[in-house]
Amino acid sequence: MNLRRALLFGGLAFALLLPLLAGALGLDYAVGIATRILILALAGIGLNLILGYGGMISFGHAAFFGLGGYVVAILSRHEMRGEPFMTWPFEVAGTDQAILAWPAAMLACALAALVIGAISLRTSGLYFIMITLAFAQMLFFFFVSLETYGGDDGLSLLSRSAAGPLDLHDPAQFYYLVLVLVLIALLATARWANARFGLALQGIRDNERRMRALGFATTRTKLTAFVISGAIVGLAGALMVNHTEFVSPAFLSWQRSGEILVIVVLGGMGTVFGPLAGAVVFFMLEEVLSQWTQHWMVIFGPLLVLAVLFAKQGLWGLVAAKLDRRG
Amino acid sequence: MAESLLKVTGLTKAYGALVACDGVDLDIAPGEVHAVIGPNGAGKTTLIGQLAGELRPDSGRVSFAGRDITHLPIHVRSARGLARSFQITSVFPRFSALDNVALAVQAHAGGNFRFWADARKDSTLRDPAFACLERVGLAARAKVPARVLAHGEQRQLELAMALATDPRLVLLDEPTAGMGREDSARMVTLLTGLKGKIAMLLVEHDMDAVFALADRISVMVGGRVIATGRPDEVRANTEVRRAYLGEDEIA
Amino acid sequence: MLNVQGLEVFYGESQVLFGLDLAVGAGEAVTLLGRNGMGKTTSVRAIMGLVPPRAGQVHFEGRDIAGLAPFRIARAGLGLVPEGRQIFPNLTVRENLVATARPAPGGEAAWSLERVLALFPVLHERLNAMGDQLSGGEQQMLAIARALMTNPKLLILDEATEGLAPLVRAEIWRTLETLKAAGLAILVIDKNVAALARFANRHTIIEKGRAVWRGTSAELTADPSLSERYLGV
Amino acid sequence: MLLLEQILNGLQLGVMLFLLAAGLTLVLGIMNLVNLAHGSLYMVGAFIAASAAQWTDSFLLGLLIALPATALVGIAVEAIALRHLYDRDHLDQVLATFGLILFFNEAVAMIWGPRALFLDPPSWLSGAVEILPGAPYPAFRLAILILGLGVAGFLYWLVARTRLGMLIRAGASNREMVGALGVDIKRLYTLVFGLGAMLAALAGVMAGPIYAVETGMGEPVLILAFVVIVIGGIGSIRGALVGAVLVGTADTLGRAFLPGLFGAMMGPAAASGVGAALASMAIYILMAAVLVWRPRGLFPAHG
Repeated sequence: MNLRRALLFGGLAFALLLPLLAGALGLDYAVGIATRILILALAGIGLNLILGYGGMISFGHAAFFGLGGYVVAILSRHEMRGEPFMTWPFEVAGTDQAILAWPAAMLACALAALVIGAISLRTSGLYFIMITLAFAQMLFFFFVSLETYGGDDGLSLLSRSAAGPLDLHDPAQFYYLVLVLVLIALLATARWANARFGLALQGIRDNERRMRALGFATTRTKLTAFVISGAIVGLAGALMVNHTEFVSPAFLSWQRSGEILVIVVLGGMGTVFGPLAGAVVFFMLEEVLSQWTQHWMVIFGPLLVLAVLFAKQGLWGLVAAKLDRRG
Repeated sequence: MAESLLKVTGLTKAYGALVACDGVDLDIAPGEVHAVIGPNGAGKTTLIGQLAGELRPDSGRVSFAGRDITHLPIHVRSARGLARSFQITSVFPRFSALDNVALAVQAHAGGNFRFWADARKDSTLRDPAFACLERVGLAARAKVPARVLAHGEQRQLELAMALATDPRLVLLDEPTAGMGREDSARMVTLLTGLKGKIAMLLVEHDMDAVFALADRISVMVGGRVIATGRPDEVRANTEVRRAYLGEDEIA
Repeated sequence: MLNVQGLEVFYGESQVLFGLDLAVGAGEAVTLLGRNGMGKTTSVRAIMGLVPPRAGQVHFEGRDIAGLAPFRIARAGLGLVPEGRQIFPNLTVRENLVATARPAPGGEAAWSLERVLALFPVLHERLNAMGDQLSGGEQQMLAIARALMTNPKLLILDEATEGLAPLVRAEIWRTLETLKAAGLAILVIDKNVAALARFANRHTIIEKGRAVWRGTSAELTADPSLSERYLGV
Repeated sequence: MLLLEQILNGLQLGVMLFLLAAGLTLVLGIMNLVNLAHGSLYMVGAFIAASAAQWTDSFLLGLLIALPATALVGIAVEAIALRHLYDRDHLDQVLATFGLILFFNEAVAMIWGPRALFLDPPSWLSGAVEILPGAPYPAFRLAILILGLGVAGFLYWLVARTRLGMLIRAGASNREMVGALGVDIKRLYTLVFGLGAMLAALAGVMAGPIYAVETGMGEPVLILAFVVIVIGGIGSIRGALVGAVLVGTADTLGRAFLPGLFGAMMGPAAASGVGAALASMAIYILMAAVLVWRPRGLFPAHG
């Protein structure tokens, strides 16, 4: 347990000091990479809620990632041009305020998740995988054909969101904001995994039929998880569009859905730190392999196959098992 | 006889040409242990499925505690006090024994949308759960993950979970399935201890268990109940013997 | 011919068979009796390789077949008529018969489509019906016929008369008599003591995964308390 | 006449999807394996055909080389990787075959380079045919349509009439029993897989002259093929055919007519955008609707 605590605080200290270290070593670009890793970890945390704790294999979570990104970009664009986003049935102006745009992104994703979830959860197993994929494709093509907002070419964010006293254009400040959000999400995961909601969700994952017989209204619980999950991934998308200052249908591509899935599984499904570990490793692998060869996918693909065949509990799962054994 | 707790009338369910349940009538008094026996394929599992709410009957009525529950979903039946245990052990393997039972308590305590408070430190869930474990003699194993429990212990845990929903009637689908002699005997003792407090509908092939426990027995053959009565009556019933031993040969 | 010794089977953590012994000689009819849930079907599945035995040996014609893939065991000459019949619902009767048909290991094909249909005239009339359009009795006959089409040396029937009308049962017993007379070795699982005593030579009763009684038909019928104790109500 | 042409286009997309979906649904139905890398075989088939056609200067020879070569690639993939996934859950299958996609896309880029290849239709099919007086239609597309229907017919015959087909259907409903009756299921799997790979390659070769032969060409089509089998019902060849034709025509007609339709209704500028968006979403809406109505598809397999 002490080792685990040491690891936690060591990791936290490293994360907090990272911008200073990077500055000292002249590796300024590292802050950007770390921000990117954290954002994808946040998306992983969102997916982990339903995949790791709820056993729902969504192959379409990039839909929320992209939707969240588009909401921020579109609102900002309307703000820039001074045109309202919509005028009927009531007028909604554009905004570049993080405090408005980011919750709006989460809300839009929650609503989308409510609709997608309500339909998808009627099915199960393979059909669920496919229908979530199909919904993501649907949104993908929706944004591809949405010429008003760039269509295939995507949409630039002319300026990162305004966040009160913070200047998000400063890499370190943006990094810290993302870090705080990820920490909150991690803490929330740790809490609700052990709260009544989380236990019910895990019970459903392990044996839904039994849960119904015990008296749980399981669909409601699953749908709630799906909506929360969509909102978190939407927030990650909102952050990512701020990071890249650009959004395109590629945000919603099925490859992106696969990537988030890989991050969660590689890191360790149903563990608090799994998605974070997964995101770190995913990027390290990409970094190391792509320095070796530009065709790094040719190595990464088979590695993924091997990981699925031989290391199912994921990296954090392995670490956690080691720590537990040491006591 | 006292007002019946569960009353089944004309329950019918067919799969294509095969009528698995053919106009079944059944009633169970409060506190009664009622066994349903019969050869494989007689429709016992289909019957339990319909009572629990997993299968929708083609026709017929099920009423429980005086109210029609024929079309209620499973979780609502459970809330009314109709619990079920499974033929194939289905505990939650990753959870500890106590977690398993606490989850069953939570099913009716509600609060499934509490996201923050640690449910594992919630005495309103843990205390009743622990009491149920004590009742089935598993208190010493409370912290052991369910997957590590021996098969017999898992069946005991299964029973504790059914009890934790505070039922008035438990549907027991082969509680001694897959158990050796000693475990079977222990389970029978356990169930005997509950007699009179909770009504039970028992589907079981182990006749020792059936005759040790049942107040009344219904015999199902080919989707129909061909006899209902006290154990000695059923044992003496020639039609039952014939059906059970297959002595219907046209020699 | 078939020799099973000390067979132990587990489903996950729970043990279902506790060291079962069983033997069937060439041309012999042997039964396995017991109430439901006592391990009969598991015994059959273990013999056929459908569940892996954790301990014990299974020899067929002197060859160790324990742990082989089911298709190799079947090809060694075991024909299975499984519990619940398990005919292919989306195939016609003819297709059910033809799909897995094969000559015996030696190469001779004693059971042709014609001969099987002659044995079960009912199936002849329904050759083009889908499997799931058959009545229970017809399905059962199809399951037996399907196993015969693989030209086995030993036929294993798991609850072949369960849930059938008396007349149909009688017909199936008559068919089995014919097969036995033709020299086929047969292992039957059933609960119909009277019919089994007439049909088979030797019997084994199992309870809770163990053989608790072994004997001849004469011994089985001489002691009615046996069937009361282990099989009846 | 435009309508007729679009319907033919839709049918032609449909038969192509069917070729892909047939292999996918067989593998899913009988082996219970979700193979995302099926689209990679489509791509590999197209690349091999493009190269072989260049060397031999013959489209037909390219096709004839690509089919068995892709079948071999498929069988190798099955033996090396997929065989270990049959008993795994769908998540493992999705992830591992996702890994295979990454591998194949990159491997193809390494072998053939990043640029798209072109596969020219044979000269005797490069013209147009007058299907109705005054309605010309590209001969190659017509050939695809006819060949696709022919293959669909062949598949129907194979599955409905041959012993292999019986075993495939039997295996889809009760795999264990097929084994217990003495059939070597592993070999059956390999056969089915090889067959599926060959059909994917055929679809790839036929797509070659119409779309570009490039890395990543497999996945958009693969997702459409999944939509097809989910609509049709997993494991059902008939479902795959009906689903493919539905998806093919819905997509083609939607793209051809919806923008104009909305333009007429709501005025051109903004509305054609809505129409275009709806058109590209049409098949997914179709799929969602089918699943809401019938959660297991139009022709749920037996068992």
